[in-house]
Amino acid sequence: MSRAAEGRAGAGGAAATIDVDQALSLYRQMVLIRGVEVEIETLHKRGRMTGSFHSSMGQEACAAGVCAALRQSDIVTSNHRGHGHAVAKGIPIEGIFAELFGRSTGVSGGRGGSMHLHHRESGFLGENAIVAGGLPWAGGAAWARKKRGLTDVGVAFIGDGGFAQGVTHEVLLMARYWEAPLVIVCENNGLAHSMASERLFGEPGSITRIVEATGVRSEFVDGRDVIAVAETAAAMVEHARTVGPAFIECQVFRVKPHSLSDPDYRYREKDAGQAWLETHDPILALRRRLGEDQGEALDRIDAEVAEEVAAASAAAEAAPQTPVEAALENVYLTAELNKNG
Amino acid sequence: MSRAAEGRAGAGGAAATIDVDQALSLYRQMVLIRGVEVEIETLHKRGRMTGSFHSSMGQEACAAGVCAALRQSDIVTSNHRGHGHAVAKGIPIEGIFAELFGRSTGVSGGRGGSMHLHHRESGFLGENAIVAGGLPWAGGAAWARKKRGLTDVGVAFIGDGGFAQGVTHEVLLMARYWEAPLVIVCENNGLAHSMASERLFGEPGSITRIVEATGVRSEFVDGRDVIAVAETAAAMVEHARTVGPAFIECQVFRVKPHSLSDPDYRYREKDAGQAWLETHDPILALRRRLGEDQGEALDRIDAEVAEEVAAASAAAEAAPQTPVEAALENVYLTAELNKNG
Amino acid sequence: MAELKYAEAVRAALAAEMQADEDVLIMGEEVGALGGVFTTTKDLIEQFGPERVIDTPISESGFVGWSIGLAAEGFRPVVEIMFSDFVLLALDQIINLGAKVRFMSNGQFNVPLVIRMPGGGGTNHGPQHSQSLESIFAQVPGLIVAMPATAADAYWMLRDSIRCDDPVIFIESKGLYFREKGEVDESEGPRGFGARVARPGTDITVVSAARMLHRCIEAADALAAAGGPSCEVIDLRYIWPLDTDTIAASLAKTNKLAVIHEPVEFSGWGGEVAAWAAASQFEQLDGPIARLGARRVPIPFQPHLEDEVVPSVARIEATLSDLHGY
Amino acid sequence: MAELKYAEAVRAALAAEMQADEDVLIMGEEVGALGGVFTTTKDLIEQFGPERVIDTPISESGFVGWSIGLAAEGFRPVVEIMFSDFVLLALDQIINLGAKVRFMSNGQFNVPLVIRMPGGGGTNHGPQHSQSLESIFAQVPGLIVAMPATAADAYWMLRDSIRCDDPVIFIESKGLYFREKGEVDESEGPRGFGARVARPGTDITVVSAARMLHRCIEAADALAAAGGPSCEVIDLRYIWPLDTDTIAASLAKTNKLAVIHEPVEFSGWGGEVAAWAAASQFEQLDGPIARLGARRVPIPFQPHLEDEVVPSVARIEATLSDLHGY
Ligand SMILES: Cc1ncc(C[n+]2csc(CCOP(=O)(O)OP(=O)(O)O)c2C)c(N)n1
Ligand SMILES: Cc1ncc(C[n+]2csc(CCOP(=O)(O)OP(=O)(O)O)c2C)c(N)n1
Ligand SMILES: [Mg+2]
Ligand SMILES: [Mg+2]
Repeated sequence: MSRAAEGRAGAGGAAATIDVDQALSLYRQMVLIRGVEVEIETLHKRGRMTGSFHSSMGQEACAAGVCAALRQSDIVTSNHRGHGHAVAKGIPIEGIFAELFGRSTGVSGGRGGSMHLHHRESGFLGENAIVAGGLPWAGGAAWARKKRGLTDVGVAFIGDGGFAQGVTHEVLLMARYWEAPLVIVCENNGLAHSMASERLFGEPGSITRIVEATGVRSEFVDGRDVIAVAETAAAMVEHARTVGPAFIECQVFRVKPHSLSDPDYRYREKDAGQAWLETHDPILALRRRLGEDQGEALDRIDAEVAEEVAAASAAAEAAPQTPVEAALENVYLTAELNKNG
Repeated sequence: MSRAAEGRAGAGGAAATIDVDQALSLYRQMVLIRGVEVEIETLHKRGRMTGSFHSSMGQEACAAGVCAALRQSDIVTSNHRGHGHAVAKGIPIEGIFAELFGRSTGVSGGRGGSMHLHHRESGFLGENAIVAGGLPWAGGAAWARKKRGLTDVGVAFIGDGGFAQGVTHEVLLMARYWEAPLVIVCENNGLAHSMASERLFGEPGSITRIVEATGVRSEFVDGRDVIAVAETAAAMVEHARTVGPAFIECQVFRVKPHSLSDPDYRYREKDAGQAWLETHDPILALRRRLGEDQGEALDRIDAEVAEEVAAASAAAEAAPQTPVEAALENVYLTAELNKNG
Repeated sequence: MAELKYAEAVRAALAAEMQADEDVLIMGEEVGALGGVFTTTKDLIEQFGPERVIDTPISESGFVGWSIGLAAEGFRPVVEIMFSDFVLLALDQIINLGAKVRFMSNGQFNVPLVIRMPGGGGTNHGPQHSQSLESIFAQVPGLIVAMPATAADAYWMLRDSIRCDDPVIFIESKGLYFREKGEVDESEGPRGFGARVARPGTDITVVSAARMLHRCIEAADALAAAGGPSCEVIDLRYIWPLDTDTIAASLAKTNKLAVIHEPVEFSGWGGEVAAWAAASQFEQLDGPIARLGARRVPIPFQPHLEDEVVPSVARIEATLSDLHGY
Repeated sequence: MAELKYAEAVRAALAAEMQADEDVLIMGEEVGALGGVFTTTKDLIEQFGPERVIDTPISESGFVGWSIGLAAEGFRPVVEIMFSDFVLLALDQIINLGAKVRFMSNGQFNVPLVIRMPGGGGTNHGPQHSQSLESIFAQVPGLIVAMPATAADAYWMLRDSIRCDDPVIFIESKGLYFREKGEVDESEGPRGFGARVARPGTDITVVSAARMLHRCIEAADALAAAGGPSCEVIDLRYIWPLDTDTIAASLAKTNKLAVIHEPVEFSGWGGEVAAWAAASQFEQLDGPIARLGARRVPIPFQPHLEDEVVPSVARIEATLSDLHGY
């Protein structure tokens, strides 16, 4: 493979290419996301974490590819399945682990857990445990940047299920109307919990067509291919920065059950996730594409990430539990109002 | 003009024709709606009615044309600008006047007024003062009929402004998903109060394109032409009866200010309504189309309707005011719960 | 007859009413193949088919409104909102239409609809999955607000609610689904709207409901064991209609009143109970009316923090002790 | 300085804050060219331009959420909900996000947002345009609930609210827009969260707010004129935070308490006031706590029916007389 990995022209049209360094960086992000999710699952299974947990395993290419198009000052909102987005946007992973452990060193002070990661410094405004609930915030925040004369964009991740929420359509129309620099990324993993997205919207790409008809620029991309995602995202983010809103439907696959305790065998083949991963793992796909040449570099990344994850997880767990008084803090900024907790 | 008025093929495709009797009947409906609206406006201006009032003057062809495709057992839901729909669906107009007068003989017992007409017997489930609020009800009720093995359809009227409400999209997707016999009729009168529909959605027909992309069968029709509306509605109602949901965008014009007290000169030409009516009045258009031949028949209809309206209005006003005790009635069906009023 | 867990009792009630009346439908997210995230509709789709056990998209406003349409046509939909927090998306349909359409239509329509939802905390789901919203519904004309505390009530109150001709907000305590269990006697009949004395006592009348009822009983038992006051704990079962007769009868004996609930204390339904007593039972009161609800802050996900926010057994005990000491 | 109508005072406050702070934005349906259906934003778009006076589509959930995003970025949006009834469409965004995001993010964000809405009745708009929903907001952690009763408070409380760093639900009484007027002195400063004695008296403390305040004063005047009790009427101004100090001070003098409000009485915020008093002012009370709110039925559109539902002057008088006679 040549130094410049052959980029498939993103639907964005620009014949962008991704060079090997960028490809390695995408690889690192995916491995890091995977590592974080696997560690969390392990910790849960060992009873060292509580709270809910929705693994993004298998969907790493979407988070990594999209966030590769962003600057730190760009903003991201996410949903219940947001660890990958948080990692890709650059939240320190120790802060993520600590939040899930319920430690005061957690990014949200340890009171929210898995579905409530917020890290303003990284431009990660926050997850939201209400399906599609973060979309209007993303729109308003992105628009705020534009109003301030900045060129930042907002990216809002939702799932296919989130496309059924009315507020999604409200935000699409408002973003178009106000020309907000907003990119909505719909991770179509084929399922909203047990509800097949094909039943509701039609085959993959159908959501893209609906959005296209509103006049918002829309692309459908294969979310197993991190380079395709990165290129499409680059084009759409550029569109948002300079023109107006954009929409990406990213076809991915949910490897794990909906959440930790989900009996997914009730609605799909028991080993559907594992079977898919064996043939479609986006991490392995990039490995293959980068070829033998990069084998050593990739192995080094794997090792470094493994160490990073282990260290962060251990440090997070060692931090003190959030003290009870914290339950009553930070409800209001107005000092005199906090007394009423 | 020949006995069979030349019908423009409705977008529905069926080369339906409307004969003169049907045309006369459409004419009567339009004149009746106009007569009711004008009478209400007069009564308000004379201080004999209170409450809000949104005139449908100029939009008569949509109500008359759509409801001509319906049976009595078919159902209709409507919005704040619903007198025309109510009349066209066959609510006794005395009951409408009485409701607006706040009489106990009003269709809703005189407690709701202009935006709360309900008449189950006529299949008129009800207006709703919440923009797009009646849509899910229409969907569920139409689907209920299908579940019972009936072939009734539901028609839900909304305005262009209603298309911005998230719930509209939720209902569109659900109707498609459940193949509900629902026809959504979007009366695009160019304005949601002062908000130009072109700003939000694009030129007329844009809403149709968005809906089309969801897979719901959609047509755009000129709402000044009652025959075109009737034909399109016939095709779409037939589609709903036999296949699944359908959508009509009907281009109309709001002649009057948004409501009685609306200072519409603040956002459009002072005489925009009157100017439009002079050139585009759907009633006059049908008159012209039916030609000299029918002049006498049309005059007779005008006279009959005028008399009917005057009589109904007078009878309604003469009825007793809703007694105060009625304020506490009919909250629950469960008898023992009404005591808690 | 059978000892059932609270979640099983809900499921059994659904199955029984589905069996008894073809017009009963189940709707909601994940109620079908999955059987509900709390197993309350497990296997019902196999038994009654997808025409009657209906998976919905994630469109709370849309499908709740849709169910109002079904109900007004004579079906008896039982709609599940996966977590009560999500009902905020559907409040327009519930409050502006479902609760009012009978009034607005002057009785032309009624809405035999049950909206089931797991409320409250106890499962570490965090601030957007743990709220107690019954105080909102209690004030809405046209609604009934049911809150079963026991497996038997989960069963009978749900059956009663499905047979009710008016809309019922049926709030299950998610913290009780698998922790609470009890005998459910299928040969019993409807139980009505009345409250119930869950634990007899003589010194203090403690009014509570749902998950907090069990904490009140625990606190009362602990106080009794420690030689403290004898508390009569009343399980309201329904927040509206409110059975003031049962409270009054108890108060006539104890002359002291405490109200304990899981929703935020400020402007919660406990204020209603206290205000009712302060207005109509003034002569009976030998002391201030004690009240304890959640602090006015969101619900954190960790158990030890949640217990700082919603009434813990320890804080309930302290509240009752203080009142006894008055 | 100037005598303004309540609606004019709202408008003047908006203009003053728009002038003072470039980050203040106005958003809502019809706030632009039309100037608001109650004229509260009249001519502001001419003065401040469409970049700052922003017409929104009829997407309450969407634009309220959008404004949360603007606020979290440091703008100070003042969002108008055309009638408070429509806020039910936006409650998820308000309660699950706007009110909680400061807590959920551990203080990383704050939401300096004002959501204005005309509440209550008095204009014959019928059951979906006349509700009083403040009791819902009062119980939501993270929110402030402001309810001005006078033109001066409409002005100052709105200015204070816009300067507040936390989300404020600002409920205007649509029945007062053109009926209530008063002096607004621009040279005054912030007024704080405290309640205010609107009419001094010695026999009964009457707690009220917003539109009902005026009915309470009218009733109190009538009673005084007829040789009845001397009522001290307190204007709460804010439902949350609740200024219990002012009520306690009055109660120390009168020893009798009545709470009168426009929302449904059952589970309304009046219960909170009564429950607070029954818990902490028990020693002060020389009689039952009287409470009057709307009956638990929807609001009919005709004035004579509405007065049967929400507290009328006559029923307030009767309530206060009864209490005096205790
Ligand atoms: C308003 C709301 N309704 C329901 C839920 C429960 N819920 C959480 S995730 C989920 C499925 C979401 O599907 P999708 O958006 O496709 O995301 P995915 O889980 O597939 O990543 C549901 C129904 C919720 N959190 N919020
Ligand atoms: C949820 C909601 N938001 C706002 C309003 C106030 N309102 C009543 S009618 C209207 C405009 C509706 O426009 P459209 O749907 O196009 O109907 P039209 O009035 O043009 O017939 C608005 C904003 C309302 N009744 N309900
Ligand atoms: Mg999905
Ligand atoms: Mg319109």
